[in-house]
Amino acid sequence: MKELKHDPHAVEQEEWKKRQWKERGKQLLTIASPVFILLLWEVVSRTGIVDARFFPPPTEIVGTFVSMSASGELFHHIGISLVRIFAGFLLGVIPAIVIGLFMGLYSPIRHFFSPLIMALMPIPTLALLPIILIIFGVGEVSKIVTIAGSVFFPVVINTVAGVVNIDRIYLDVATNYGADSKNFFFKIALPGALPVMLEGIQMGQAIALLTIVAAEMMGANSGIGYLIWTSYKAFLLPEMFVGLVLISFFGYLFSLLLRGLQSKLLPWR
Amino acid sequence: MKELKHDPHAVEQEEWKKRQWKERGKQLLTIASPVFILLLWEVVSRTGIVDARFFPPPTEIVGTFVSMSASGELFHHIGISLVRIFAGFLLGVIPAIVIGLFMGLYSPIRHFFSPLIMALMPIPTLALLPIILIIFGVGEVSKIVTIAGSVFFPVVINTVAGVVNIDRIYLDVATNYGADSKNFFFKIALPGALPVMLEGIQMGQAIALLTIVAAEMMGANSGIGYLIWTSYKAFLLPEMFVGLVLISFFGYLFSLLLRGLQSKLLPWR
Amino acid sequence: MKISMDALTKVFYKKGQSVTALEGINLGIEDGEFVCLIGPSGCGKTTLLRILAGLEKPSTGEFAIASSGQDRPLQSMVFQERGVIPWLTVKENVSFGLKMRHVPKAIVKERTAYYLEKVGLDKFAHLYPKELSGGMKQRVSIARAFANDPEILLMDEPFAALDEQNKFILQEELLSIWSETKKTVLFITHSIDEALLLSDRILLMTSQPGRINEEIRIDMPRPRTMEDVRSDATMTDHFVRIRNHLDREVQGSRT
Amino acid sequence: MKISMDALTKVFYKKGQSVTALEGINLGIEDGEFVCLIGPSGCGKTTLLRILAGLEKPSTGEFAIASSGQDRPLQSMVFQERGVIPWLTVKENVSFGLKMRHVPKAIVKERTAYYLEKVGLDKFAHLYPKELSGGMKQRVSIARAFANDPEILLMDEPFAALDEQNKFILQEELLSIWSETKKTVLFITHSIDEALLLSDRILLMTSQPGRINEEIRIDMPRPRTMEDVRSDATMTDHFVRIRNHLDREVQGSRT
Amino acid sequence: GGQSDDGGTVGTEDGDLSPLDKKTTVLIAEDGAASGAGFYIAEEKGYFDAYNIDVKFTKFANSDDMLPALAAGEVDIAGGISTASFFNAIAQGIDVKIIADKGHYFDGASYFSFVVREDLKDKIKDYSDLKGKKIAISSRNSVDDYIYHKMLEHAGLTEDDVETVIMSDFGNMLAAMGSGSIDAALQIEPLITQGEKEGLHVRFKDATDFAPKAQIAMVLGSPDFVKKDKDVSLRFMTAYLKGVRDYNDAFLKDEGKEEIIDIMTEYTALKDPALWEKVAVTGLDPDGAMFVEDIKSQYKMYKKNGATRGDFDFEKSVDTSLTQKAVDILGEYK
Ligand SMILES: Nc1ncnc2c1ncn2[C@@H]1O[C@H](COP(=O)(O)OP(=O)(O)OP(=O)(O)O)[C@@H](O)[C@H]1O
Ligand SMILES: Nc1ncnc2c1ncn2[C@@H]1O[C@H](COP(=O)(O)OP(=O)(O)OP(=O)(O)O)[C@@H](O)[C@H]1O
Ligand SMILES: [Mg+2]
Ligand SMILES: [Mg+2]
Repeated sequence: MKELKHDPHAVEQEEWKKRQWKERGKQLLTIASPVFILLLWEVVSRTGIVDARFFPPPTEIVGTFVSMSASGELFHHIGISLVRIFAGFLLGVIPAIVIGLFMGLYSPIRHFFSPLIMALMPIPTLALLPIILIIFGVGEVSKIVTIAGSVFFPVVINTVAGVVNIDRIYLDVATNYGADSKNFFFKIALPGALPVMLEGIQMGQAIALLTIVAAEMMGANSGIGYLIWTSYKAFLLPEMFVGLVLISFFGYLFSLLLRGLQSKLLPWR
Repeated sequence: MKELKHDPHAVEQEEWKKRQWKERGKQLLTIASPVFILLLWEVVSRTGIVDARFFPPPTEIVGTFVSMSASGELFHHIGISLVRIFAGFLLGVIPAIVIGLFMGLYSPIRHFFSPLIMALMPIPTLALLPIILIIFGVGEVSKIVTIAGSVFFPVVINTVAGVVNIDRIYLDVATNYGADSKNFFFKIALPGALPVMLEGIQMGQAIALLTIVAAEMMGANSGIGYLIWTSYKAFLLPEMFVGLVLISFFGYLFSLLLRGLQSKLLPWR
Repeated sequence: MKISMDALTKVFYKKGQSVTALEGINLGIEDGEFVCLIGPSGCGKTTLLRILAGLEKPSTGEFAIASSGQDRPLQSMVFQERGVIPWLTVKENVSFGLKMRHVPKAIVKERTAYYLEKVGLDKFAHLYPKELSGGMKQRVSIARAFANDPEILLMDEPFAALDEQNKFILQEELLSIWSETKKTVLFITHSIDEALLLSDRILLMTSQPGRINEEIRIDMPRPRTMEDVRSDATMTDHFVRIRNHLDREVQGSRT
Repeated sequence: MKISMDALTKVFYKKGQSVTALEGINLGIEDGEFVCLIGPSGCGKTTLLRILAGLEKPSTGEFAIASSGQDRPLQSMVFQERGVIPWLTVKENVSFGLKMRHVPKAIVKERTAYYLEKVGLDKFAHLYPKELSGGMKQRVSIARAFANDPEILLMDEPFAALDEQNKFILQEELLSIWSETKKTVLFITHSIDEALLLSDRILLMTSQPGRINEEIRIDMPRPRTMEDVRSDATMTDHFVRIRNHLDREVQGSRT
Repeated sequence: GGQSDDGGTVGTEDGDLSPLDKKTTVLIAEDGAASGAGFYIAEEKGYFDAYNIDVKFTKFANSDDMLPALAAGEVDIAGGISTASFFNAIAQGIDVKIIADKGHYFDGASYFSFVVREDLKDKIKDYSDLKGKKIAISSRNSVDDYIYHKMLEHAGLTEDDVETVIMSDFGNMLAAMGSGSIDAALQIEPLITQGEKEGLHVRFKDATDFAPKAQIAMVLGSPDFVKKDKDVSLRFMTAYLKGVRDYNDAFLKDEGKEEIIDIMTEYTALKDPALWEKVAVTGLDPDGAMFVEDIKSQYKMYKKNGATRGDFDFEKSVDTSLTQKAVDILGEYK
């Protein structure tokens, strides 16, 4: 029964490799689950369990995707939207982090801003479009601002939560060792809030994608969002689904990238 | 220079009262900040710094509100929307918490679901409406489902983050003391994840309000969202702003209620 | 044999780097024995306890804990980091293990009250941990293990930051529980005096990688007092021997 | 007088309930003095240190710390809960105070390396705290305070869970730093031996509410060894006196 | 709906139809536009009730959202503008029927027409002046796009001569006028009148200059409703035309205008009766007749632009039989 293995290093290395494999297995799961959903969709669509007129099977969407790509126009749409998404994302995330840190650290600031945030957050983007139009016109800026506006909220809320949840002892240590406010910010509040903040950024990333349709509903001539709503309006559902699947795909891709970034940024966990 | 106060209890009670006052001061700030914004808006609108045609001053909106309330119809709109929001909120939050806890505790489940969540989250509600319509019809259910669908995401993400961030030592203690999975869930995972989860719920609350407009864009005859988009379509901006301000107001109110709930639920902080 | 370990080795491995925390631990502990574990900081004591507590898996080698088949938990641990759960009150923390085992309410209540009184925290039963001093948190964690009434107590420096008197009271309490219930106790401490006072056997560990390279059987009759321990010649010999051992180990690991 | 306290009282008040942690503390500590604070668990020792560290405000009474006007921090604290920051490596934790004070990089590097070696953690400099044992974390937190080179060291049970040898090394280190730099040290411990070994003066505190009701001046010439302390008759008297004091206090607070 | 066919197309003495035996509910999807006048009036004046039809209105923000609901039988009747969307939906087997007129132009007073920015009203006098300007339309491959191209053609311009801005919402166009980021727009009533009142834009000529016989919006019926419930659908259509005729009486002949405006203010977002005197009202044919040729030519344009998928059978999808039968019962409108 007892089979002695003589090199614990080898065993533990083996164990580690197994864990790495398991990790890879989980990553496989991460890849498998969308594939699984697509397969399921294909089946229920083909067998008529769902109405194929409204949910064309993925293979048909792929076909549409291929024929759309052929013209190269699709990549133009993707490129333009990605630029808008990145710009809007950054424009939303950076102030959200800064304001969130201040709010987390100074309770009067928190008490002043949080009702505003809570009151502004539920305002539908759709209703903000005319306001944004008036202030920023129909150009690129208005689209970027629209995205930034909706990215801002989840990031600021999670940043505040992150800061407020930092264990008091670390704040005491920083105070006792005479951290000035800059160091307090960058050495304690920022890294301490980071885990929860990153979840907010993860959400913000999804919301940037979510908002691209609304942003490109005003005065756009291209972009994935434009593609989606014009296809939808024209009842070209396979084309619309190409747009939606692209959005999903980027949501998935960006979240993987952010997860990667996360383990880089949080080596101490 | 040294004036000895002889009763430290009294002093500390005084101190505590002062803190209570300060708390109240901060609460005042919480009330003052929306008032401040409204005042600012009134001024810039009245003085023409912003275009009053697009941003009617709050007093005008209040006037519209009063005349709309007079008929009692407004309260009908509010009542209907609140029911939908509550129902949708609950229908989104409860599964999000359950799934989130499972995802947080079991990494294969996490790896399976998180790409799906990340891929589905950026799908715009607008594009989902026809799908929801086909599955759930034009009745109340479809509106509630629409809201539930968007509430789900922030709550599930923050629940997972909350669980994953629980200090390992508490998991070790639970394991060592033989907690079964039910107790692990309710005594460790749930309360440990609660602070971060509540931020997700706070966000979910705002998103429920945010989505009411989209939800009431299909097959509705009443509700705040309905009021907003019909007014907007008719370019009746004061009426639209009444709707928006109502949304904001409820966002603010609900967030205060949730904050209250938070301090009740987290007495140990 | 209550606990038996056979060539137990634990390596922490991460990306090409490895730390050998424990190496070839062979050990048998009799039922009802009180064993103390002494060794320099970082030598693997906590790791050993965590393996017995089922929180860590050995790399190679095996261990077994014999169950008496009674309706009692096999082992409970007092953690070095305390692990007092912040969202439970003092009372809820102490009754945690009992509740996990679905012990009848009345018994939970009675035992919790009993041990809260023993550790002197009955007045603080309804406070949350954040309102306690460091030593009080430590007592909560000890009361939790006692209340759970396991066959084996695994205690990782339980009395480390207690004041002398509370330490004394709790040592007494531990010994009386031990002798009444015939528990097996595995106890980590840095205090040689404490080890001499409490144990049937003291195991000395080497610094990294942790091995057990000496064991000392303490035959002094019980009950022992600290005065007895300090005045007894054999005990003084033991004291010096352990001290020298530690001296060597720490010096060795520091150069 | 380096530190002076005048009728210092601290009450924790919350919704009608109040706990008197400290009552009427009158105390003067000379520049360069080494003072130990002993008292039962929960008597207010940590609270007293936190007040001096500027982390808590006294309810009534006053205190003052005289500054020497040098470019050195006034005080640094070793926390009972350690407060090793999890997102900084061992090295970054040790250099934390220096960096906060914008000390030139070269000096930071040198001093950090010096104290890492002193506490025996030079090999672990690049690890994160989660990979350390309990005692190693404790040493990180001590090295951080030493490296910061303050005028006053406030130490809350710094050596509580260290093994004897590391404790011994660090006690030596603390004393040598103290005598070289003429720091003032306020030191909380539960070990009477440790207090006798280290201090110029020992303050005994009563249990809740914490008052200083006795002080013992230790005149034994330095350097002292533990053997000296244990064999010296006056010291044994002191030991017994302190022990009895604690006995009374703990018994009193428990009934 | 749902009614057995023996309730009879049996007429009453005055040639009108008898009420249904069983009360039947008809669900109408609406987007709150003035073009639903026929429904609102028929409901308020009890024409539906008289046939024992109970109508329920349900609102959608967008006529495109109604198509799935219609196809799935969630609603029986919908109103919508002509877009490629219809044709695509129908071509993909969503068997929706176009059954009656729901909007065309009144000569010289188009309810769906171009506007130019207030400060440009002196610069843009004629269609050709639009050269180089920024023009907003609400969507591609829809009647908007069709009218837009008709206008460009009329002006002797091509799309390369102007800058086209697609804005999903008419309200957003007003906002964009306010910020000066567009110069002209294809706008709809009542926003045309409101925008003029607010000094944002001015009406620019009239769409009937170049597209007099454009079919803007139509009444759509769900396949089940049109095909299976003949008794109900015929009665429904008859009542609807009665309503439409009252509407024409009011706005063309000034008969009973006050009552009609009352109804309109109740059902649409335009709550100011005085404004109803000013707006260019939607043309609704009293016999429900449509410009079928124009629908065909719109379809051709979408097809040319590659915006349609599959083939569209006008014979199958445009069903004028209901209106014809209803007119037989009601007699020609004079
Ligand atoms: N934040 C707080 N709120 C309420 N009570 C507190 C708080 N902090 C400390 N106390 C109380 O003050 C008293 C003194 O606490 P303190 O931490 O100073 O004790 P201590 O002497 O350091 O004890 P130990 O040796 O156990 O660390 C205790 O009764 C404790 O419950
Ligand atoms: N999770 C981990 N990852 C990597 N190394 C670890 C981990 N846990 C412990 N170690 C290493 O294993 C060794 C033994 O650690 P352990 O906690 O068992 O020591 P210990 O004897 O309890 O020390 P102390 O008396 O200081 O508590 C140490 O060198 C430590 O750095
Ligand atoms: Mg340990
Ligand atoms: Mg303390």
